[in-house]
Amino acid sequence: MKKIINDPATVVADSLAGLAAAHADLVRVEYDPDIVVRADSPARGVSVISGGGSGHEPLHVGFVGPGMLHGAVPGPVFTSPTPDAVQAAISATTGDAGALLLVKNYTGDVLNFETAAELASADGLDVRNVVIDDDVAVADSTFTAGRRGVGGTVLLEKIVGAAAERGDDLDAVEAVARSVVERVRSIGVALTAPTVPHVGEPSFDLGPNEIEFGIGIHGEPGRERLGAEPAQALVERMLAALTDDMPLERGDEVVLFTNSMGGTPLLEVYLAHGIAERLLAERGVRVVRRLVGPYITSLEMQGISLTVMRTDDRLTELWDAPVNTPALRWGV
Amino acid sequence: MKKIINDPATVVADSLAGLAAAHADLVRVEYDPDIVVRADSPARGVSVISGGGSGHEPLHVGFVGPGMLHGAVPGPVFTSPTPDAVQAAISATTGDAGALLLVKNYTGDVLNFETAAELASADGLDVRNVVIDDDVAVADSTFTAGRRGVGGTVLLEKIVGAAAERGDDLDAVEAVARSVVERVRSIGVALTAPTVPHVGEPSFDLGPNEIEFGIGIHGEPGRERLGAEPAQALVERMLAALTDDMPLERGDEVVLFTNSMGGTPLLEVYLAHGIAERLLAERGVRVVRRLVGPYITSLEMQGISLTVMRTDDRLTELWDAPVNTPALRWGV
Amino acid sequence: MGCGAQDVVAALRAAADTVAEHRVELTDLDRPIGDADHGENMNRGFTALVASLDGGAPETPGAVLKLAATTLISKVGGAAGPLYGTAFLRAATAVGQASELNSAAVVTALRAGLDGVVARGKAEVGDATMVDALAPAVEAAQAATSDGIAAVLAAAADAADAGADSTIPLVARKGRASYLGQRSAGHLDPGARSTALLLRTFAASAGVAR
Amino acid sequence: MGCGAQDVVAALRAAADTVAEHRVELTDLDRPIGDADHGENMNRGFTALVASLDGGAPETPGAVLKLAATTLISKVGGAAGPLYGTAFLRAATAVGQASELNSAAVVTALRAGLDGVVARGKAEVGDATMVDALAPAVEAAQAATSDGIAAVLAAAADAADAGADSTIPLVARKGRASYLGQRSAGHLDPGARSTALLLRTFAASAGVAR
Ligand SMILES: Nc1ncnc2c1ncn2[C@@H]1O[C@H](COP(=O)(O)OP(=O)(O)O)[C@@H](O)[C@H]1O
Ligand SMILES: Nc1ncnc2c1ncn2[C@@H]1O[C@H](COP(=O)(O)OP(=O)(O)O)[C@@H](O)[C@H]1O
Ligand SMILES: [Mg+2]
Ligand SMILES: [Mg+2]
Ligand SMILES: [Mg+2]
Ligand SMILES: [Mg+2]
Repeated sequence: MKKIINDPATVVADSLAGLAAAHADLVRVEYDPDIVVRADSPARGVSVISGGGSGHEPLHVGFVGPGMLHGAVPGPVFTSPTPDAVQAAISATTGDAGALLLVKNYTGDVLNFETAAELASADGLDVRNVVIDDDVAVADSTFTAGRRGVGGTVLLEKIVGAAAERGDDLDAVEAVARSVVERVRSIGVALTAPTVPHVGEPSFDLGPNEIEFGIGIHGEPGRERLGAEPAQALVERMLAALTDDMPLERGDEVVLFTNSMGGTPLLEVYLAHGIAERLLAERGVRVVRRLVGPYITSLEMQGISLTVMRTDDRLTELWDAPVNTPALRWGV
Repeated sequence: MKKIINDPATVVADSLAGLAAAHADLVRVEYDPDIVVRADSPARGVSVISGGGSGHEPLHVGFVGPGMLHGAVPGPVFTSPTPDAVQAAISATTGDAGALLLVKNYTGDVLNFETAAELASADGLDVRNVVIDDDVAVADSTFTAGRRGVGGTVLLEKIVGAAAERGDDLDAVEAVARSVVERVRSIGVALTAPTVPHVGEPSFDLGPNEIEFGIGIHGEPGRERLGAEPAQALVERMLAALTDDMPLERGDEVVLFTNSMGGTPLLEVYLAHGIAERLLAERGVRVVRRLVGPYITSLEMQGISLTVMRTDDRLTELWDAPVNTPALRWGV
Repeated sequence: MGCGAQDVVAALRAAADTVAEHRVELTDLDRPIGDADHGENMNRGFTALVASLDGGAPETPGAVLKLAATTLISKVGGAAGPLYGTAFLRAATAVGQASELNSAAVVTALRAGLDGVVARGKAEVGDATMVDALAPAVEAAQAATSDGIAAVLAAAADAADAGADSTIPLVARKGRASYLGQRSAGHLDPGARSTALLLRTFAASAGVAR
Repeated sequence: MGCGAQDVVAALRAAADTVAEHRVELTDLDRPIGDADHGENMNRGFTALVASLDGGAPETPGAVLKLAATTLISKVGGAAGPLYGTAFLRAATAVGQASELNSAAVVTALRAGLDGVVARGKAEVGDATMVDALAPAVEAAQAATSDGIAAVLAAAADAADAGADSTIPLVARKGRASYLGQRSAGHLDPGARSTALLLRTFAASAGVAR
């Protein structure tokens, strides 16, 4: 394993130090437990907090700032943060208006954030959880841990952050979050595996001509292994997986998010995005907003994910609202 | 080789189609020869154009838009565009105020852009070249092709674009460009090699514990092969290479740019940035602005580069000026 | 024949050694069907627990278990942190303020721990999780109640080993491994393995102490 | 005994075949000391040239050479494109409107090509570039002027082969390979190799034609 790190044990804190130095105008970092909060916190209204294992940067720490998150809780690489860290982010940012925790559906994240919310509620704060589970690769049933939270998380954080910034109360912010969760679906594919610093070896083995279809963002195995195929066929397969789950009709308006898993050249990410746009246009689906780039990654994993959210004027307006974070910025 | 492409022969055009779809508000793409121009072109004042081989995205195509480039000329992957493509970008964007071509110092780029400028000048346009050669890894002497243009190119394009946007005439814009070239230095390191689509194999071989110090952005070999070392030692070595070449004194103001070569996790990029900030602060050098992320890449190559520009109020003001491009956006 | 705070401390210290020894093995088990961190997670938590204990252990078995619970909850992370943390917390509550535990109390503590894991994680036997090791362990412990603490824990450890092995052919239905569907079959569940290792260590510790 | 437009076309088509055959070799030569694209660059250019020629070739050797020049300039890219393009452009200018070239004209064209490469790229013999193949080729061609076109080109090809081989021990001072410093020694320069291949093909084509 070659990595630009000092020590696997301190990699998250060391990286946060760089984030703090680079974006002192936007964020403040506290250590042990590690949290990232807005430089201008605490929130005047509802505090929006997210977090999870590190290694998916810029998610979540790069999305802290006006118009998006009030706090982010970065756990160790690919490992949920513990309740005390989540609690620290809650206390640092949350006032009478309460907090909404945006939690990706992984057993670890859900259990740790649930525990934190319970503890915070015991302190008299109104703290609620919304769990995002947009990954269509996983069959959602009582026989699994349920769908994972993946690319849709980025859209969720942007839109919910905008609702809180607008001054919506906790009920309203929570309703916006649930509406996004209902309307967003994602599917990912990996060409190579990530290497977790403290593990030192690739998280899985893929043959020189194999891809993992339906990959999660921790290198969890996906739906199936496939032989590599041209981008056109791959993107068709990905969109089919999305629309099998959430049918799209002629005239539907969507936000399309083509995400790099981290190690894929941007050249290829835009190439895939172009194919997805064309396929959607052919079906009469209107792509009204788009996001392309590495926003929710899996360390150096090569691959992409596609996220589609059915939108409407209300959600598109929240998407368009100004945002000023290290990784996402417009309208300011 | 596993890549998300259809055909190595069409990879650049296919990717541009995705860029065009994603950023129709900012850029317009023309094909064969391939160029990317501002959606609101032609330029009212001086046109600022850059280009070179593809595979370094978002450079240059992602920097087209108000406040930065008027046109970009993406060649085949890692191969200079031909003069006819450069000429097409010139004609599409350039009026009476003339054009400045920002050229990275590679024999191919210099020869092809020179030829294009000559041809355009023959058509009566005032078209000039500024060559950027900020890579301290290469000894600059009459015995080499000279220093390569690397990370400094991003800063150059931003600042020169702002000068043109402000309405500076060609002499003034050229002077700003030359002043940036004089004040900017970069050094890069690679942990892995990129794979050019039409080649299909990694561009060079690195042992499992080797790094290439002083790498170029095409996987050209660097200054020396080293054993992998902790980030602290590596960043110290990189900064030493920079300051050996361009001494920095207590009180100097700099822009610090920590760049990902493409395949390195952002976690590691920020980690390296934090170390660089601390080392500069220890020397009393004031980092007044910073940029962190994948802005000039080498496909999926893992590694980073550090760029330092000595700045002053005049250049910092141009850095801060609004920019609205696919990859760099602030103030708007 | 009872088990005091010092005995619980000794068992937890031994558990920390076991986890450190099996760190790589647990992570490797988590590689094909999870995210390759179970050994790291457990080791981080137990290392912190040893540090807490070094700082001065509480005076009752229940208080020691509670310290273990809060340390594991705040340090292990992942799914295993809240699950093991809850198990120790429920066990602590179950044994109350007693200064010594008899074998019945140990069985009660084990059952409370199992109930806590199930309450938090909602897994059933057969879902290929730590519950597959812990549930049969509790039954075996119960059956051995009258044979003393060492025998209770030895029985629990034997049953947990068998229970862990039983996860191999299973298709996982909870935790990350469930994402694999059919492909999760053929693998020993890392959490079930760590549960079996912990119980075996507790049994050994009890055997030595007595 | 002269060389007409058809002969130049035939030589260029043969060159395109040679480049296609040696595409991988040229790219492989460009791998350790460059950016692994010289074969692709050349092949892209010569493929386009064949397409241009298929569309109807011009009627004088000079016009054919000029078509080759503009096609290579606009299609090869990299350093090699403007360099080879300039070589063909200067050669075209040198031969003027003549409908047939004699061996002296061929030598003049070769020398003009060399001068063009040096004017654009500023490399000298010993810098480990295509100049190391082309410069001795021109001298050898000159010496063989009186032996006829086939002999002129055969002599040029032999000298170019030797010249290309002479780049192996050299430290490169121009082009990408120069970034390597001492490490560039021990490698055959890809542009020198392609120059030698082109001249060998021209010689063979002249040998067959006559
Ligand atoms: N819902 C659940 N109920 C019981 N045990 C579970 C559940 N989910 C996961 N586990 C256990 O947790 C183990 C994984 O722990 P660990 O790898 O530390 O956490 P993570 O999966 O978050 O990385 C699994 O092997 C399984 O035994
Ligand atoms: N300044 C120069 N003068 C003469 N030949 C040069 C010069 N620079 C490069 N070359 C030749 O060009 C060859 C490389 O061509 P190519 O790989 O197609 O272009 P690039 O280096 O831009 O990728 C080198 O092997 C060398 O022979
Ligand atoms: Mg984990
Ligand atoms: Mg090239
Ligand atoms: Mg795990
Ligand atoms: Mg080359």
